[in-house]
Amino acid sequence: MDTFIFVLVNGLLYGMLLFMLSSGLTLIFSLMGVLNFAHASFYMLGAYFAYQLSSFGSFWLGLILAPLLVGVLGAAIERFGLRVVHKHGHVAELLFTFGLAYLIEELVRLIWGRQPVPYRIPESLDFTLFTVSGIDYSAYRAFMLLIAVAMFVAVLLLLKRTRVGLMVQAALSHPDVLWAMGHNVPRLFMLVFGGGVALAGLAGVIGGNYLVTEPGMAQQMGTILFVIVVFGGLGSLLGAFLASLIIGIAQTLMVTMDTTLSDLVAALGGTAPNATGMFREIWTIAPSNLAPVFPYLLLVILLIVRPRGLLGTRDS
Amino acid sequence: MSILSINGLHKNFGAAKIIQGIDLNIEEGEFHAVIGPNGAGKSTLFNLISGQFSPSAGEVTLHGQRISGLRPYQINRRGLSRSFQVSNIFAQMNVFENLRCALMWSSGVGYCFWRRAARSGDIDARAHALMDEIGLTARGTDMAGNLSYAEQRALEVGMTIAGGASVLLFDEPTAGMNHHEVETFATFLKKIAEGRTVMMVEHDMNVVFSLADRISVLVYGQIIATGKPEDIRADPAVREAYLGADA
Amino acid sequence: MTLKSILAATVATGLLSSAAIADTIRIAHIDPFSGAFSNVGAVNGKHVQFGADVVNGAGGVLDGDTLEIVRFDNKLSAQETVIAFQEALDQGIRIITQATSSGVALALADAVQKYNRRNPDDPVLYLNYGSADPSLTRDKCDYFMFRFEAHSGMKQAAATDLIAQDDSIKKVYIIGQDYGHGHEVSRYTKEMLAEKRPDIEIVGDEFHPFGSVKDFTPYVAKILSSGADAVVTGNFGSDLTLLIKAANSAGLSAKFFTQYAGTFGTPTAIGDAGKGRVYDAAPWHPDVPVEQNNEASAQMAKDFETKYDSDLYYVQIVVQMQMLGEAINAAGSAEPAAVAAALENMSFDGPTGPMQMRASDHQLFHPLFVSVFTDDGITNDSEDTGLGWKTLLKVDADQVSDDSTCQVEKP
Amino acid sequence: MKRTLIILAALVALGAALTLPYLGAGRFVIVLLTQLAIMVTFAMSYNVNLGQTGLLSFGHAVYLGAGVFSSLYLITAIGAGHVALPLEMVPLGGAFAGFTLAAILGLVSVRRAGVIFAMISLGLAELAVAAAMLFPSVFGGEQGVSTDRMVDFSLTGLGYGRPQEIYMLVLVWAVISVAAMVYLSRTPLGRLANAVRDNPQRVEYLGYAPYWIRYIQFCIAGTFAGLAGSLFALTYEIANASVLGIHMSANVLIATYLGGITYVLGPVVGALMVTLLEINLSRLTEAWLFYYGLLFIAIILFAPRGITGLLVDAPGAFRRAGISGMVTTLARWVPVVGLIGGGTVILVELCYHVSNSFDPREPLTLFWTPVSAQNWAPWITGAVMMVAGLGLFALNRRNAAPRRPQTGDAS
Repeated sequence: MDTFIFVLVNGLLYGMLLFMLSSGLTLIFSLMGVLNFAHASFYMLGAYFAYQLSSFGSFWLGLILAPLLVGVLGAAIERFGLRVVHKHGHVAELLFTFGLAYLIEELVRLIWGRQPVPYRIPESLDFTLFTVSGIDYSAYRAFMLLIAVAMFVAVLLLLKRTRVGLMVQAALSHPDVLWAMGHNVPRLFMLVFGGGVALAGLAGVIGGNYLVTEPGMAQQMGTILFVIVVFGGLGSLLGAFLASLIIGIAQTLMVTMDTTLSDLVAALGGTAPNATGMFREIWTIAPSNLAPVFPYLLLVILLIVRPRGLLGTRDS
Repeated sequence: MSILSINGLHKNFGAAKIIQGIDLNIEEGEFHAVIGPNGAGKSTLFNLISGQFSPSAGEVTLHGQRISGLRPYQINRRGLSRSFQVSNIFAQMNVFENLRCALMWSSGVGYCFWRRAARSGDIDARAHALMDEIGLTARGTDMAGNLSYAEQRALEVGMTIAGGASVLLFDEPTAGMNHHEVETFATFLKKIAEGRTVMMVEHDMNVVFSLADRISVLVYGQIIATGKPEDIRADPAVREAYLGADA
Repeated sequence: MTLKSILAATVATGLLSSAAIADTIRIAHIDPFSGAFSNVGAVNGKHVQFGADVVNGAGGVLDGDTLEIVRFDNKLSAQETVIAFQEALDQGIRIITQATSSGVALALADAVQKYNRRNPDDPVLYLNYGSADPSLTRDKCDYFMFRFEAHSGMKQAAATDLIAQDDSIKKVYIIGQDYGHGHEVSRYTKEMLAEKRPDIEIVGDEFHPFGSVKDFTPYVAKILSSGADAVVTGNFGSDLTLLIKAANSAGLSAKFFTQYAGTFGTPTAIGDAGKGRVYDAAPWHPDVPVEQNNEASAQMAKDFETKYDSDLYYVQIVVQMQMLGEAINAAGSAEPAAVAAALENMSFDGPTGPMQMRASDHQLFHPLFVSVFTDDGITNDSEDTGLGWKTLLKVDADQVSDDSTCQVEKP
Repeated sequence: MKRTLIILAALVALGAALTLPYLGAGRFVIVLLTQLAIMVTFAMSYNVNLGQTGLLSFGHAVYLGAGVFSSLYLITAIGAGHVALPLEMVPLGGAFAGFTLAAILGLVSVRRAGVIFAMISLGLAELAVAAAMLFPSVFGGEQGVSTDRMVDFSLTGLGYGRPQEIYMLVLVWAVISVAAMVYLSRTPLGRLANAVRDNPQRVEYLGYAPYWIRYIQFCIAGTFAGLAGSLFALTYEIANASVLGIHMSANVLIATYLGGITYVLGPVVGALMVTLLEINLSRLTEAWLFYYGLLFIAIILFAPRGITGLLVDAPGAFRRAGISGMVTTLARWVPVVGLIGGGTVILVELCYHVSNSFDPREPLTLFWTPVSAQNWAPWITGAVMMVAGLGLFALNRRNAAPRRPQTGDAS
């Protein structure tokens, strides 16, 4: 039972990390119609920037500056790249970000080399916070959770209380409204793109040292973010939040499940079939083997029965 | 018997009741105009008839057969074709291709992928004839997206009539045209309408009163009057609700 | 324009096929030199080049001929590997070396085998410097293929020897990547422990997806609740470092028995998290020359570090080049058929001790060192981490066990 | 006139493709040509979805994979005498496998186009890859499935052991497939697919169900992808699950888009270019992936209709501009492209050399001059060229602005 709670809390943490990435992506996607393939690349850049800054000064310097740098870079890319492609349609935009992901990965390899960099958890947070039945819970993990919650609250406040936030909200449910209202839409797009990737950058800052900072980290995160965004529903931040948690927790929980089909047959009183021939593995696949594909399974099923996603306000 | 009949039609979007009980019979060969103020539900009515939406209650029958609830392509195959308020053409294809696509189903080529389109029956000849009819022969190889507005409207109508449908729905065919273009276009529509049943939504009252055999007035999702143009002009309820002082 | 010139260049390379130079013996090194796995290719490339330099520096082969390495980028794709193989053939190269990714290795082995069967008069020699998958010298063993490093089963045999000696270990948890190598490690561990220490309980036998787990904490929670005091894993790269980091952060104090913790980047990534509890079964670690008091191999490691500013990781690659040199000398020619015949039963006095090529399946037997990651009594640290490896158990070549029954067929 | 030119060019290309193997081209060139033929077929099939029907797929390699694995098994079955089919007809089996899979998955995929379709295709692709990894009994795991194409049962009596022979077979099938797909674009279905791509709603009001049009096109695309997979199986005789992975799907997407999706033969141009680049550029520089990414982005930014679009527009643009206009344009833009391009190459190569080469201290050869990356001079040269180029670019943009009114940002 304790293990179960530990795993649950851990799934929550993973889900929150996913949400830090998917929140920006969902804003960008809903507002601009661009499925940003390079989103995880900004996450990676956040980690590398933070590594570089923490080698100059402290981890805290990186925590503040790295997301800002990523945001500025993102805004510049929107201004000089995406905006140019915009007139060629969504496929071109999508492919642009696709190429961008490619390029950023090579750039990171170019600057920081091909090996993982030693980006480490700050010493001040590197201790055990509490222990549940022999399992330590580290302070850094609590810190990550704290940052994720703080970010969630900040984004909500930003959306509810500021003018830009209200504009974004209006645009999420009725994308045509903004044009009609004569706002400076290109600037808004730039802001949202910059802000969205800055959130991804922040996730990189706190996730990079918890996990590993290496050129492959963007690709590893990669497509699961799209799953969350599409699964949560277009235009719904709350949907993205729920989807992040569902996927985070489900994936974590599935790992602890080892029952295979032949176990099941045996439990029901039958004899497990003799595993021979093609597809014989079907009898020995446990949910823990399926954890990484589970999101995609969910995605395909959901898109077939409910294309607008969990809490989507409109079809794409 | 009426060729197209609408019985007790309702359509709600959530709490909004857009169409609130419409009964209307369109006779064979008739040119029927639907007028009404903005937001009266004219476009929704067309979308209900043509299959874009399915009604919340009531039904539409074509040739006596129920068509509400069918997909647009199924309704089209039963002989009802529509045009759109905003030109709805294949912008990346040339005029000839646009018309040829519109002709395909009625030429019986189906989803054929083993014969070249040009060799499929008399489809090319028919496309040329149609191009002549709508006056776009000179622009046959031009990209549809590059046509002038009026030409796009003509193409839109051409695609609507291409399949040989017996009932045509025109959704504001002259919207956005200048005065001169409207006049030419009205003549063109009159010619097109010969031998066919037409239902048309239109804002230009001159066009409506010069073309229509009968007129229905739609206000807040209900038909408040149906009748010959002169009766409608004289109807006090219509004058009050819609035509106002300028009629 | 570009298209044309590239095509022209392509055709030209093809037409220049027979322009082999007489006084160098060229060896094609096929590996990922670009893309996501280029780090692997680059490190291997340094070792292969270094091995050739060692041979050349000692006077070369035959009458002063030198070994030349020609690198081909396969981007870690099987079909690019086959294309690179054809290009190497075009250039008149008949000795190929490769090992990264068992999938690619098996594809190349397959291509080489087919080529040799279809061109019996002009065979190609395939030198594998260290694929983990046992099947290369099992069901896939081939007369023209030689493997110069112990496969995962042999390393696991050494690792389980140490586990068997450690009385504090009562419960073992096996975790590995869900593909061939991970399954082999699991199978071996279970078989060997059952034989060597039947009292040890296997409390977990887990496979996780290859390269896609970001957070190992749930797995660590499972290990914790199983009460294991040793974890056996065949993981490498980020799958290994993430596992150890997660274990450290959750307070798991079990010992880790690995095969790849000492190779490039991993000591850095593990760092203090692995101190005193990560064990590694490998043919080499930086302190081996010190422990063996072997001046020559210490010098070799130092030369490598001076040249490439990096630790020497894969001593077996150097061994491979040295043995190739000796085989060419023994055969008196660099013809693959002659070299293969010379290599087949060769004994070699390597930098870590005597080594023996097994004639039946062309698997090299060499000493293995099971060592612990520590800062206690270390002379040469690993990757400047301040931590290094200390041998706890040395298994000599003739003690290394492998139950392969494969028998190569002489053409 | 234009038509004859195209036909003439096609004939010349075909003639060259047919005769090249007999002009003494090496194995590499032949395998390269075979790979080109496979990629061309695959890219053409991809464009049946993307260019013709407007379906952006991230999982087209799944159907290629269906063809690959079914053909591998089919060839083995023919070799064992279980199936009486000549080797030349194997692609029919692959095509059937591709068709069957597309017919099943298409039912749930094509209900919507656009992003929903793209995401479903991505999800299905991930599932397919995962399934392939979970079932080593079918897909062979890491080592994959292999076969031997020399089955002693062929129509022509050829053994198909030599690369030239298999190349001829692949070429014949590739030409047939490309011709069939060009023909498809001229049929009523092909025309309707274009209509669905532009405006599915309108198509629905013309009596056609967009769903069925997409579905049939999707099945046809799957069929030819399966056929391409068969050709792959015949050429390489081995494959593991990576052939149906995202990398393969992304590659064909990039190739098709670079070639130009609005042209029927655009994918042919794209596949030729990308395959040649991938294989040859990587032999010139280790930074090829970087340049490749840059090229891709440049094409999206500046030439949305792809290379074919540039080729088609070029003669007209030259004619319009006249000699003097051309000279002015060239004088204006050649320095910009030269400076930015040259600067980029210098900086990128220097960076790569410092961060990734075997030995950063060794000089590297840049534009036929050996330079040392330890010096500041090359870095400054590169940076100055870059800045100057960007400055000129801005200047040109300003000068050009009045003649070329900026289109609004709105679509």
